[in-house]
Amino acid sequence: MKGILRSMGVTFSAFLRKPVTRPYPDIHKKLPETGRAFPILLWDQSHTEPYCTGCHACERACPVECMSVIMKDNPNHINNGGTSKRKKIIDKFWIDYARCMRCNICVEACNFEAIAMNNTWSGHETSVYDRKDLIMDLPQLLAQHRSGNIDEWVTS
Amino acid sequence: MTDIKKEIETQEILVNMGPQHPSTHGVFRMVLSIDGELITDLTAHIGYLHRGAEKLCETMDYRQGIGFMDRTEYLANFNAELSYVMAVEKLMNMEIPERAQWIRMILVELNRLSSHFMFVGAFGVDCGVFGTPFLYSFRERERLIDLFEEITGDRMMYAFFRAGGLAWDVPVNFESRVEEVLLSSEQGIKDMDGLLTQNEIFLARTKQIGKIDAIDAIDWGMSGPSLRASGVDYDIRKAEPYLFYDQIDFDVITGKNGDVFDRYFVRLQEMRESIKIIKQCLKHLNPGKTLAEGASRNLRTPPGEVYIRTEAPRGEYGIYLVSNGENRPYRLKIRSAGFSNLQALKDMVVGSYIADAVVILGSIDIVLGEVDR
Amino acid sequence: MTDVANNLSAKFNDLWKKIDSEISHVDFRREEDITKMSYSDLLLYVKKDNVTQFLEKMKNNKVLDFNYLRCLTAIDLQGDGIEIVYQLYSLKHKYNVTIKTTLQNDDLTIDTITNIWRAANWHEREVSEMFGVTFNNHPDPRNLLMPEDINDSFPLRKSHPLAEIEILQGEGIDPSIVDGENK
Amino acid sequence: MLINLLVVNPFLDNLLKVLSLVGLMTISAMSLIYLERKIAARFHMRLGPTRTGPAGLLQSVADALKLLGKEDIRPKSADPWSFELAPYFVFIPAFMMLVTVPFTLLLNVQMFTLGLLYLIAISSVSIVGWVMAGWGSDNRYALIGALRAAAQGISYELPLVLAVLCIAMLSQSLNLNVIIESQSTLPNILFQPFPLFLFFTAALAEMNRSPFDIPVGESEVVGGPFVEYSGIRWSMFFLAEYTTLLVMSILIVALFLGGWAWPFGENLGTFWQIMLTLLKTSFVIFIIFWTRVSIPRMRIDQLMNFCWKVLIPLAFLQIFFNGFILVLELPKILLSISSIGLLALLVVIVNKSIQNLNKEIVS
Repeated sequence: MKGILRSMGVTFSAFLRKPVTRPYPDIHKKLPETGRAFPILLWDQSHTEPYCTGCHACERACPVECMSVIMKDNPNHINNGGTSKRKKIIDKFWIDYARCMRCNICVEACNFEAIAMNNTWSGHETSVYDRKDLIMDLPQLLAQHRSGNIDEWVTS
Repeated sequence: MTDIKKEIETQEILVNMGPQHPSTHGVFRMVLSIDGELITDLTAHIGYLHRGAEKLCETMDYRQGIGFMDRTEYLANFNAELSYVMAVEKLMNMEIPERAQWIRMILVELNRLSSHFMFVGAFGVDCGVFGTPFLYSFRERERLIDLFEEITGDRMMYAFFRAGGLAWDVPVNFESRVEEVLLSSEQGIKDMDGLLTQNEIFLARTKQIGKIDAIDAIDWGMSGPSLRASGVDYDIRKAEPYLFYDQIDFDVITGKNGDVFDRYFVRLQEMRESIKIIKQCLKHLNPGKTLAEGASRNLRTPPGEVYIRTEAPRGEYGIYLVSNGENRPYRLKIRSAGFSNLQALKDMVVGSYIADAVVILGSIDIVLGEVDR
Repeated sequence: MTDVANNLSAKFNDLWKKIDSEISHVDFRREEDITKMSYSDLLLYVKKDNVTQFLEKMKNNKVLDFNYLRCLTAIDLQGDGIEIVYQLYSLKHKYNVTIKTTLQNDDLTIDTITNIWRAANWHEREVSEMFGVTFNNHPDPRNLLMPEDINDSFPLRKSHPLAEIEILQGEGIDPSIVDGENK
Repeated sequence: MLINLLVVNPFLDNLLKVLSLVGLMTISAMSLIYLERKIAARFHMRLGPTRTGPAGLLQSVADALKLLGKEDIRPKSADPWSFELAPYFVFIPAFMMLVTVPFTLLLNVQMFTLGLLYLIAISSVSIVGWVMAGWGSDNRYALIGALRAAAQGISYELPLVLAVLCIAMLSQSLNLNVIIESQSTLPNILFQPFPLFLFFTAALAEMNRSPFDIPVGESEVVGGPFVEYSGIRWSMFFLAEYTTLLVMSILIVALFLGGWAWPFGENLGTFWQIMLTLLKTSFVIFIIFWTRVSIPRMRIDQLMNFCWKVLIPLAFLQIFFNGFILVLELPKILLSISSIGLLALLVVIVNKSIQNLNKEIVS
């Protein structure tokens, strides 16, 4: 009987404590700055082109084959009258967010620091009606960093 | 006088418990044949979560495999990663920076805490408390997972350990955050203890139920808290120390009877030991490197084979790695604790009541991702 | 490094001497190549016909007392057959030993050890369905992880291909959906 | 006009009362469900429903609407008659129990002279419905749950009746209002704490609430007899469950806590009498919710042992003491002493049995 009373005492003390849950859609938890959502591509503001040269390193490193990369000759290269030193540049890039397992290996594999894990956009709230809508193409991948809307930690 | 002990003729019926059942802890199916409320036979069916992790890892290089370890043992991811990473390091004969080792130890023990919280909560619900232990333990587990998220960036599939150290260093406020979380965990353990351990109905439901003695438990190859509850003093952290467990002072908790209560109580005490270990580890934490020098991105191991076992929350998590000199395993075998522990279920369940079957299954704390791989 | 290796080999030598003196009439040999040696485990090779007898002695011998079967698995050596690997442990003396036996491809049968350690039950079932090894006298030789009607393919053999997965992204997909510029 | 009609026409009068009872039953069940969710949430340190209406007040309404809109499924292999009829066998007795519940001195549908007997008799009818539901569903979990419900319901009927008997002996009546009036100075809880415990336990078992929710235990038999029910039929079971909860709590209040009478006497206005009843009932219901979140479920054999080997013998002892004291007209304090003694004996027995469990361990 003593034990039962003790259990009831514990629950009653919890009754008097403050609830620990939040009303979720109204109040969001602040994501930590190391937060690791889906990979995005970074934008070289000084040359107005992506950092990515389409070298296939991330595509090869990806354990789940969620990336497809196609490279092209850079029209903005110095030899062509442009400003950039990149001979090759990314032509098309797809990441299938439905397949990505957010393992961070593509970021480690990249030699140009052109890809990073997003930490502002809460990837866990991605929901679409068609699975194909989760396949992101190059403009979508670049949009966030191009507009400057990203936390510093990602790029550093 | 008539014979009052005359048996009434009864009919055995088969009850299909699972794969969709609230207390099979995943997609586990057991076919119970019952006579009234008594269980006379049990057939276990596993494999509903079989994803072929071993075969998949054989097609991937060593770093890519880490993510798959997370997905086999999804309640103690750090422990699973540790076994795998240690196997690769052993083949490579790598020297790991000291700081990385200590951080690994802290994370592994924190993960043990969170896994045991999960166990105690789910176990309380199996016993029939309306959600309370589950919510209390999840309250604490949430804080632990928040901490993991701050460190690794992910809440569940961390992919944080690398062969040679860690993917990156922990945040600056790591130590103070760990202490903060430990403080709340202690409160959580106290709550669970008060809620369950002395409750008479809980004792009546768990004591003398699902007993397995030491000899049987060893014969079935059980490990971890389930084995220690039977009174076997076997903890890989003590028997074959890895990381820096030989420099740390902690006790191996053993039970006496190997019943359900002991399996619960051993885990509860182990949580207290884990807190003790983490507190000692924090003192050893010095600044330094977290990734070894030779840890290149695409590792190529010399040919050879290695069997690494570590003490995961559920028991021995072994990785048997055979390499033929390529950058990927030739054969990878995951020896999961749940797989061996679950085999012994039949011995424990037959002869008890239906309500006990649920409690016994809860007490051996299986993770189906680890059992099926 | 050399110190560690020397310590290890000294430890193995002790255990080897013990096993050698305790178990007679069984043909087994020790793996001498230190690079192939598993970490802190002594590696022994036993002939297929003797393996049950050998394991039984390992368990029941009072001096050795290997009472704990850690793991049982198999390795597909492709042309050279299939290797069955037993990992034993002595809870009393804290010894580890790894025992291997090779099955030729034309005769993939071996006696079960479930009568020695009950722990071998599910492990043997798994090896049996994944590698196509038949364990004689196994009490419950059904499939364990795979559906019961799959009896002709053995996924963990090297000859078994990994299933092709459909890649949705890239050129394989309708460009009107993917290509942002055309949207 | 309308009032005249009501006064002269007893049929219409009763019809109106019954209809208002249906309304009361639905509203009280819905608010009880809301309260249980909110209170259990606080015990869990959660927030509970917040999204529907202010503070989630409309959650029960939303649930009810959802349940009404759901398809009423009957398994192909189910026994149509017993499957379809079972909810009524559970629902109607729960409803009939409300008829004689004493909210105040005057405001009742019908106050029977043998009201207590009527209540006890009606409350056990629902077991038939449970067994029908379990049998008719053609599901093994449902069948196990139904048989458990039958065993448990029949067993715990006895302590319930015996506890009521103790009170009836004290107040020399089976009329609930008379029982309440007899407590206007001192409530029965002071004289009969052990029958209160007995009644509380047995009522929990009758209602299949934790820690005696064995027939519906989610972690074992996945909802028991209701496994196959959906939509409106399932909600009828739910409604009946919460109505029984309300009735049993009011009964506890009436039998042991002095109903509307104690501590202000009989001359309080009707409104304040209702308030007093509600206040005491809420307190009892809160304790029932509190036990639900704190105590694990018992096992069926332990439940039976507890009932037949502990509760019933002790209940008979209490009746014996009561009769002895009342017939010899000894001072009433002896009633309290005997009752508290029995309560202490119960605690000793429970502790002893737990210790025995520990002893086996050592050996």
